[in-house]
Amino acid sequence: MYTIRVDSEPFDPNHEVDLLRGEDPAIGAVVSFVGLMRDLNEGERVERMFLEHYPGMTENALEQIVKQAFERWQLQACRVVHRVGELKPTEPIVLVAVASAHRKEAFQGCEYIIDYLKTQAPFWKKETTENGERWVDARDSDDQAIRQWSADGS
Amino acid sequence: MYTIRVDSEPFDPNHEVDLLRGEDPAIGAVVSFVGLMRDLNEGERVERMFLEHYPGMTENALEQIVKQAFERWQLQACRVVHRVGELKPTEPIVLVAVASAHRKEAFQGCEYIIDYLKTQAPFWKKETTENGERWVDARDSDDQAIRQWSADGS
Amino acid sequence: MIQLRLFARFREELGVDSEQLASDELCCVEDLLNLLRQRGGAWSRLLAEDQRIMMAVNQEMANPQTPLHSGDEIALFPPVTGG
Amino acid sequence: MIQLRLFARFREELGVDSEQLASDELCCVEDLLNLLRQRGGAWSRLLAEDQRIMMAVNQEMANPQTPLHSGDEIALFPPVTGG
Repeated sequence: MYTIRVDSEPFDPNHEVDLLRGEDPAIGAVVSFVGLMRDLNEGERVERMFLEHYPGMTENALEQIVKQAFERWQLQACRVVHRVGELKPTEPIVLVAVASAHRKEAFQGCEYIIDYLKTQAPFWKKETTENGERWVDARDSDDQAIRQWSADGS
Repeated sequence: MYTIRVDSEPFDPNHEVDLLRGEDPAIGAVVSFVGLMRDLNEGERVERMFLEHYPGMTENALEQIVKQAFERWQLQACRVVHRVGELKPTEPIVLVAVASAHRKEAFQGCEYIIDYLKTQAPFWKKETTENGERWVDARDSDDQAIRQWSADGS
Repeated sequence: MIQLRLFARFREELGVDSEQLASDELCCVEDLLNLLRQRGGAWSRLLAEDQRIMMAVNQEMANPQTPLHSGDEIALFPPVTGG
Repeated sequence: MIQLRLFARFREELGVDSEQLASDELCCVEDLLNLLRQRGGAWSRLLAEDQRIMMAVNQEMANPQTPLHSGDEIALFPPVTGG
């Protein structure tokens, strides 16, 4: 039981978590990750951000990632929402919320999904700073993060 | 920067996460864990629950756990709220919300705090089922969970 | 004197919330446990060696070897189940 | 024919959103990359061997060895930066 949404309008992570909880009254534990747009990146003030994506493939990629998490851990429900288009500082970029009967599985499922989303889902960030526009570079630490999921058997 | 609260009234986890975000506009990632009261436990329908605690020691224990998390990882902010007294099914029991510049640290800090809370903070659950009252037993899996934090150096 | 406090199932089954005890002969928490076990009944059953017992001295988690001093607050309780 | 799609920095710097290409000589994505590199300029710079390039065939992540067939949609893009 999962919901995936790519949204060009601002969304409320709290509302999404409420919807997740509402899906199943037996839910006992929810782990959620919220990524927010900061107004400062690499020392420069960021005025706004544009999030480009690959319509169709993005949804497919997110669905594959979520399905893999459901195969690997016993999850009750999951909700992934990712913003696209024009964003202002402090707006939510992404929510990953996972419910499970066991908190360890909820933590692992949630972290797995955001780790793979960061390296496998076709989104690209472009920032507008006081010095103009720039594409955000991918980070090596994100590639390292997914390696743990093939290395450890947990 | 952290807030710890033991609350005899129902609380809203969403509101707590908003307060956490509001503490620092530089926050880029929030990981949160919410534990909810279920209406079914070990096959029996649970009508209500009483959460007993050790006033004074509880707050001290939570503060020590949170401080240890701040020493171990680079965290920006943390908020822990734990309910006590009489609870009804679907009400939140506990919230642990952690903000960090790096999502891996936010995940680890949040999981560390809830793992230690489960085994080191003096709370006790008593359920009222159709067959009467019963104290909830501690689970071996919770003891195992904290062992990982001394075994792995991460 | 020391103050003994009991919580949760211990408090209920022993019918005692807290009590004052002479501390002269008690060097550590283990001595207190042995003293209480001698009371028999629910005391010896709940505090038996094979039972999982948690203990705190002055509101900090402790163990049987933790030393005791006059004025200390000692709490005994079953494993915690919060969260 | 295959359809080539470009995203983000690639799309901007090459000034191309999508284009149709004859697929007769293209067995796999590597063949397409080599063909595009021969165009020189920004093409050879952005798609150089030492550049990090991600690729998808029919909206699934692919690699240089992924085979190509007529009607396929191939996308080339820089490493993703969502989340």
